[in-house]
Amino acid sequence: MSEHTTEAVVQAPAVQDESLILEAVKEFFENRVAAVGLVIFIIMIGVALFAPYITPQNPYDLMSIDIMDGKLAPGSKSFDGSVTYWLGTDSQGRDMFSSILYGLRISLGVGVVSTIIALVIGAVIGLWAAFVGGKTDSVIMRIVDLQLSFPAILVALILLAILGKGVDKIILALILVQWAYYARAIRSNVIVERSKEYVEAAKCLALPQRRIMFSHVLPNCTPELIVISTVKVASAIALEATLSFLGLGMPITEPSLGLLISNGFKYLQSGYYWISFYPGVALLILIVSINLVGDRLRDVLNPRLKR
Amino acid sequence: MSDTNKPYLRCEGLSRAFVKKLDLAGRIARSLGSNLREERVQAVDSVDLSVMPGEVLGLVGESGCGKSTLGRMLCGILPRSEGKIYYKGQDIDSLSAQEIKNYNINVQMIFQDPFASLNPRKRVRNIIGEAPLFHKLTTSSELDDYLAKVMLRCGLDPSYTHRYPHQFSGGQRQRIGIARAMAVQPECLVCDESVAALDVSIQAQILNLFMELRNELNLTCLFISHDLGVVEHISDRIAVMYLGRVVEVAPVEDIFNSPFHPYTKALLDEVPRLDRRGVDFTPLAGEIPSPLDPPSGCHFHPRCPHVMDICKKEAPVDMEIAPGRRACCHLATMR
Amino acid sequence: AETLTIGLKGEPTSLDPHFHNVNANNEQAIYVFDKLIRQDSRQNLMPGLAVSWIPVSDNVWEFELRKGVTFHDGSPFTAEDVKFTIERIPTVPNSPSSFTGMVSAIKKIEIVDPHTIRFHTEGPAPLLPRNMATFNVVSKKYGKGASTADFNSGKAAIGTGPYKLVEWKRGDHITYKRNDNYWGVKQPWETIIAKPITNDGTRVAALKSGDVDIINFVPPADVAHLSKDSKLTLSKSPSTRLIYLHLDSDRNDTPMVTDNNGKKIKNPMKDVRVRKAISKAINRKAIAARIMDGLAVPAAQMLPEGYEGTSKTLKPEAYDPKGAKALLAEAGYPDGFKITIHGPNDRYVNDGDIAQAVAQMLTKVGIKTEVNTMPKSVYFGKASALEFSLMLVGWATDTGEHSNCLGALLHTYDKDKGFGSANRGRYSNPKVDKLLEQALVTVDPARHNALLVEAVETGMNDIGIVPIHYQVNVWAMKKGLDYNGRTDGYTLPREVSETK
Amino acid sequence: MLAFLIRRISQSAVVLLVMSLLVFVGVFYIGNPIDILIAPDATPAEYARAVHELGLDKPLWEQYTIFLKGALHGDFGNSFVYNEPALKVILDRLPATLELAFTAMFIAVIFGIPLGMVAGMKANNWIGRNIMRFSILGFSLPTFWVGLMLIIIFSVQLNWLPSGGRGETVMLLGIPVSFLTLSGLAHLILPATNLALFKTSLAIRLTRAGVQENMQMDYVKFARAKGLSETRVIGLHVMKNIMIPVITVLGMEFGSLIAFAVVTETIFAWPGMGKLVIDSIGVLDRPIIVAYLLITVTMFIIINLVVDILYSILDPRVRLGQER
Amino acid sequence: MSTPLLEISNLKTHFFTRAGVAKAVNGISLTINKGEVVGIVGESGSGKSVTGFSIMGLVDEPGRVVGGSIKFKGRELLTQSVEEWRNFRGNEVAMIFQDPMMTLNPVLRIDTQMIEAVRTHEKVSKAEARKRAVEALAMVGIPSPEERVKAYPHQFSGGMRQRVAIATGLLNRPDLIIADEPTTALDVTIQSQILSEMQTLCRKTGMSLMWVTHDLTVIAGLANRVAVMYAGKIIEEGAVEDVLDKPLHPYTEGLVGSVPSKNHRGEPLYQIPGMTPSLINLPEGCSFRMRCPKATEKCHCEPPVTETANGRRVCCFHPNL
Ligand SMILES: Nc1ncnc2c1ncn2[C@@H]1O[C@H](COP(=O)(O)OP(=O)(O)OP(=O)(O)O)[C@@H](O)[C@H]1O
Ligand SMILES: Nc1ncnc2c1ncn2[C@@H]1O[C@H](COP(=O)(O)OP(=O)(O)OP(=O)(O)O)[C@@H](O)[C@H]1O
Ligand SMILES: [Mg+2]
Ligand SMILES: [Mg+2]
Repeated sequence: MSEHTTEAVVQAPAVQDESLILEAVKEFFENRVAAVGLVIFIIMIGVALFAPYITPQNPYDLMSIDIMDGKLAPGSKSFDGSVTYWLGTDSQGRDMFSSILYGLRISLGVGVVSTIIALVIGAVIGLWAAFVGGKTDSVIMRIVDLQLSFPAILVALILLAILGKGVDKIILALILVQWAYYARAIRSNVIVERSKEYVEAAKCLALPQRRIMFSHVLPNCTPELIVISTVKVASAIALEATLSFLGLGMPITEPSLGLLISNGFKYLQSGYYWISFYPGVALLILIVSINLVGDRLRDVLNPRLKR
Repeated sequence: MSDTNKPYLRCEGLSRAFVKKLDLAGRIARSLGSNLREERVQAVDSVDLSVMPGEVLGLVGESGCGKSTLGRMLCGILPRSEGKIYYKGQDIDSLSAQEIKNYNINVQMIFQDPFASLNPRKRVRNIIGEAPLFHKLTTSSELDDYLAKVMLRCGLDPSYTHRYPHQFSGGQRQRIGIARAMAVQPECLVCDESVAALDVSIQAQILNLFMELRNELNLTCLFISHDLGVVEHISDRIAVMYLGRVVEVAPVEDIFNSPFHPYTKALLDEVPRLDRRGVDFTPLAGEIPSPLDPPSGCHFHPRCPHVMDICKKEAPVDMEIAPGRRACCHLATMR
Repeated sequence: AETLTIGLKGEPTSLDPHFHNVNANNEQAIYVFDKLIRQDSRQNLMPGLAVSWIPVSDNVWEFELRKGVTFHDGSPFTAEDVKFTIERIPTVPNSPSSFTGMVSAIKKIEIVDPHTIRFHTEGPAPLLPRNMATFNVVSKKYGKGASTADFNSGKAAIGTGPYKLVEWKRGDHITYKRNDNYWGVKQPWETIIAKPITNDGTRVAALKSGDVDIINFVPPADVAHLSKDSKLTLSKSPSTRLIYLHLDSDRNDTPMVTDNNGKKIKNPMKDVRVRKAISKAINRKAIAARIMDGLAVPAAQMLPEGYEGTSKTLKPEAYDPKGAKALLAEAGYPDGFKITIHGPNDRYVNDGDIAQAVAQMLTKVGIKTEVNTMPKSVYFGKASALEFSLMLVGWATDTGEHSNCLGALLHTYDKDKGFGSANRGRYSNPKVDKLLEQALVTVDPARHNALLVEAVETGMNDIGIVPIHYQVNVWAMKKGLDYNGRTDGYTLPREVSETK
Repeated sequence: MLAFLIRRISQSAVVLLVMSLLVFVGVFYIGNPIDILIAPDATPAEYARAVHELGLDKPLWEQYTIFLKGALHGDFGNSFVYNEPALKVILDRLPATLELAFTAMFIAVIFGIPLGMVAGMKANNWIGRNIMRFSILGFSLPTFWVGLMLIIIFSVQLNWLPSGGRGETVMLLGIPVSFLTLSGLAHLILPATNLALFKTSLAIRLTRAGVQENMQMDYVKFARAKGLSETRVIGLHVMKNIMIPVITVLGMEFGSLIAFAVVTETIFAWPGMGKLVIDSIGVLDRPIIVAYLLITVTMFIIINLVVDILYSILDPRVRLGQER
Repeated sequence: MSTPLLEISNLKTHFFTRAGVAKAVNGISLTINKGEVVGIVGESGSGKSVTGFSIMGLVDEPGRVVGGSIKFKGRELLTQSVEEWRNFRGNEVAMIFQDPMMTLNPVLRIDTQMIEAVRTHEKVSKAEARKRAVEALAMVGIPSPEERVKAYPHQFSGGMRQRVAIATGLLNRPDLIIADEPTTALDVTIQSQILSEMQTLCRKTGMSLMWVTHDLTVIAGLANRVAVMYAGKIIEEGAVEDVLDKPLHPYTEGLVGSVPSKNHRGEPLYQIPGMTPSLINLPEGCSFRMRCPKATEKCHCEPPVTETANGRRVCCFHPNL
């Protein structure tokens, strides 16, 4: 009788013994456009992180800029001949290249920080709702629905009108408009995952509920969250830019790319196109690259297309 | 093991209803005269059943009749609406926390879908090893040996511990699922359609594995399936369910040789068999009724060839019709 | 010609001429109505519906009204309408900002005959003619009981002015038709379409694409390239809008100042030397040239030359960073201190940029300055609540003489008498107060003027405020049109002419 | 149905209440509108009078209860700035915004859905891939930036289309519309395109995903096995299934279209309520802000209702008000 | 009996996937005569469905018929124009699928879906088409078909839906129905209802049936002839009694042995070791040799087709002759 079992020990399909992550990474790079997007995105992050070491000027050190260098065309030299402004200067005499890198830093920072915080808050709330269920769940979900039934821009607009300007305020506003997405995504994901047989199996093995939730269910929800959050970073950056453009986002002393564009907007037709144009290009590249990455991640991580 | 004539698992009046309650707005609407109502599915309706130690009890019935629900309640992963479950003769409501844990570990479930029943983000090592480590059945240093033993027993190559489930074929995945349950050294398995999703040749492998494990470890087994051929092959006793109720329980020979309940008879008539060639199929008329709105009296009466007036009004009670055989039919009372 | 389409920066909030005293409303009101006394393009007083005005005694002004003037419906204009207008002003409901202050001096109105009217005042009121030049006269017949909505719909908007209101599509355009029975010179335009286009870039684009014929408030940055455009003409006019800094020169403990390490210090700006240093540190020419693209005139006082009360001796403070540092050192701040400058970012031309430039300049003399700008909706409330120490503000003197700005900006804050209403630095100098109060009861023009000049010189030499510049208003129009420009910034169709 | 309506209406009431309360507290907290509105040289007495006239000297809760009482009778108070009923001021502007939003949605649908179908059926060739690239771009470009570029290119450089404003309107069923006149149409194109860009990308993506998913379904194969022509298989069988999610999502997105009109209206000087509300926020004209929010919220609610009803019409499996 | 209804010879359908070429159908030959019920059995992935789709000309991307011929009533199908294919499908051959939940379009009413099937092939009025639909529904045993025809698919149970699908297939009175595991997803009682329905229909109308399944027991009761597929090939073919009672191929033998049966209750089942090979890199020669107890060196070569008496064919070096 035991001969059957020994015989039954058969070869599994020949596959390499690599981790899921490595596999996903490999698959990701099969799409060249997405790979380029990722590389650009990484470069942008690097540039933003190390902006103070790369830029020829700290545009926010009032000692280092001079109004006499205001609105110089790309490639001009400063009035004392010490610096060349490759992308020109704005009305305050700030080097646009430096401003853009610093702006990138703020845009990215705001986008990423708000997304991460919103993700954490949303995940906790969503998980909690799915976990507890019942009244709590339906109350939370009603709030989420309510929040989601309003377009983000409207909510942010009102909030910022109430809160005023500031990095902290815009982050707060972005968190407030984003958390509900995550809460809903997490909750519905958890509910789907929770009803799968592997969770019942874990229950059957008398593993504690908490452990099942965090070490079985949650990891299976992460791919979706990763996809949502990349796309949301991009939309947070765009939203921040829009709000800044409407005059409600960042304070003038900490310009994000959106505010740079807005500041330069009034010069756009005047021939000082670079003040608005280059930040616009930077914003575009940033958002497009993130979206390319997000799009590819969706394909790579989407469980439905797998198997 | 406890003595053999005390059931290993027994349930009494076990019921489970799934109810979709109306929300506040719904209740208001109803009080304003709209015809909303709660959606209520009596998935399992007051079932008495026992599984003897070392026995394989087959549970058959059509789709949606509550087999899985019953199995999951017996495993303790689905709460009951009503009724009692006795584990080795003790009401599980009166068990201490430790005993409950023992009960939970000792009664393991094997699932149907070899894809969904394994966590896709864990390696085999983790899938099988997590519970024994957690329950201190082994230590992390001895885990490899422990796993090797369990996996070999279930016909898996122990060198595959670092793989993910999707790197295996369906049959192998099913083995992983079995290994996961066997790793906690259970005394009883509840197999819910565990071979339904597999090809015949693979199904044979898994069935053989079950029979082997059972013989070697003297496992108790509740074998749920809608495939009568499989159940017949593996079970000692068979329980037939129809729309939430157990309609007949009997040793396997008796059921197949002299089915009592009209539904059992019809079911057996319709099982296609290798040796039944060129037959004229004579089916049982009618659809399976919706569990949302089951027929009155005996649930089977609209399809029953022997239907009587009483069947439409009164639900029959469970009766012993012969030693070791029970049925739930008004015909039994007639006799 | 037929039609003139005007692209305007501001949209009126209402066509009720007495509802809201803001530029956009007053401007449109002039299309339809007339004032007793008009202001010319330099804000000098000119006869309007009144042909003359003389003080018959210290407390009584007599106005002689123009004869033969009719309202749009043909009914004659009389002293009754004037009386009705003045009595209506304080009673307009819900008015967020009314003309009440302009008529509050009047105690009694006496109609001598249909074309002669006398105003009795509490005390001497030298400013009465100036005040009479701020509001428009409505018809008693239509104005009686009329609501704001009645004016907006045109029902009550029946004036004596050069144009009749046809329709107002809020947010889109206002259409006017020529009043052919106008008492003044014949109007050049058959139809006027006034389109509010608040966004600067859009307004400029609208002109370039030919959607409108003329636009006001051309953004300075666009002036250079618009003047190169052969299809367009530009016209500039200095304005009475002063951009200045108000500094907290009153409190010992001011909220936004610390020493270089961030510790609170006593308010340094109580010291006139520090205020002087701040003024010296500012490169007004650079701001005018770089930020304002040349469309600003460095300022030394509150109104440019040629206005009542303007000093001939005051000259814009020269840029002198060394002098500024020296003064700071003398005042005991050799290493400077830290301060935050606050300013609006949506109120004045390039306001945010100016605040930044000032910060840059102050920082260079050792006063480490941070910038905080905010929308006007937030800014003015906070500024009036004295939450700031150094702030960028603007002031336009609609009356075209100095007592208005002296009273609002430099006179000691006095809630009851209504002085210092915009004195957000709470500057206080008894000498200035005295001189101004004296001037306000001096009807003799020469004496009145001399007192104002002295008050202005005293206040400015004490650096009650730090003037920066006067804005220059720019209009741009299609070639073939001509507009002279006005210091009050209004775009009046009657002054737009065709060159060919 | 009844339960569904009750649920919706009670939810909406809560939303409206919460929103209005928020705005009251918010405006109260930001500052006093009089500070901005009043002439800077006004005396404190005039100031006090103005504050009193607008009722701003009452405690917040009292202001709010007055508002609530009025609101129940359809009176949202007079605008501080315009001195006319806030509701009227908003409703005057509503048609312009709705026209813009509908046109944008129309553009999104007539371009997005066909492009999405092509992209879905030709997923692996260059057409499909380029459509997807375009949609990523459309997804990424911030609305305001596109607006600027459109003005610069089409009205300033090429001088083809007007840069802003609404153009001539004619009355249609008592509502002023501009798409029936040439000048109106010319004014409508740029802002509507600007507003539509994002939604077009969305429609492309939704449709493509739907096509790809549905093309693999057995029912498509079965339809083909019946011998149906490809036109009918795609034009009826697949289309009808795709329309369900597409219409649902786009319907829900209509609300955000109205919200995003704020940006477009600001750039194109479009006389809609978005621009009005931005201006009103600038001067803290609370009645207008509240009325705007209440109207938009009400509109969202109606849209959602319509979408739900449409959904249940399109998809026979769904009963009204069922959770999805 | 001169020309068979359907004659497949050496059909090859391959899928050109990223991972390689999957030879889903790799040279099969099969004939179906008029009135015959032919069963196709084999494990999952052995190419049963693809064979069916190839006949219908409905092979999905990235698959393609790369060789062989399919003759229907003597006419070659593979060289047909698109239009001809369309006229052929549903008219001469109908196909029904495994999952009754998915085969009907969920958002269209039953009548729409049935009427269109009639009207693509015949110029008849709507009313006429509807009449035909109602008749067809009645024929497959749907009670009160006049009303039910107006329902949506979700208002039917699984068994009912499968009947609707069958009725749709019958609408144009095809000569052959290809049934791709139509009862696998159904319960035993429902399955036997469908089987009985099909049986009567075939007998009544004389149409042929190609029944694809992995369930030998169903074939045993229903079919006249059976073809056993393994890895894209038919490895054995013959009358049902012969093949099931005396399997020639070791694989068939294993298959039959692994079905639990009354006589061996409780005993270990015969089991074929290992599992179905990947179709992308099939071993040289006999693809069953890795699992075959009888495999020898010879099996590395392509096994020959041996034809025996009474029309049996087997493809093996070591048949149990
Ligand atoms: N979580 C649930 N919520 C609501 N209804 C449920 C739930 N689980 C099961 N049911 C209902 O209970 C009834 C019995 O379900 P169960 O899964 O036990 O049937 P089964 O006999 O196992 O069927 P199958 O053979 O299809 O697996 C079904 O009608 C089902 O719809
Ligand atoms: N669309 C496709 N793309 C790639 N490969 C495919 C596709 N369809 C089928 N195949 C390949 O063809 C092989 C045969 O598939 P087929 O569906 O015919 O199997 P089957 O015998 O019907 O199995 P089952 O019993 O599971 O239905 C599969 O193993 C698969 O690899
Ligand atoms: Mg089940
Ligand atoms: Mg198949």
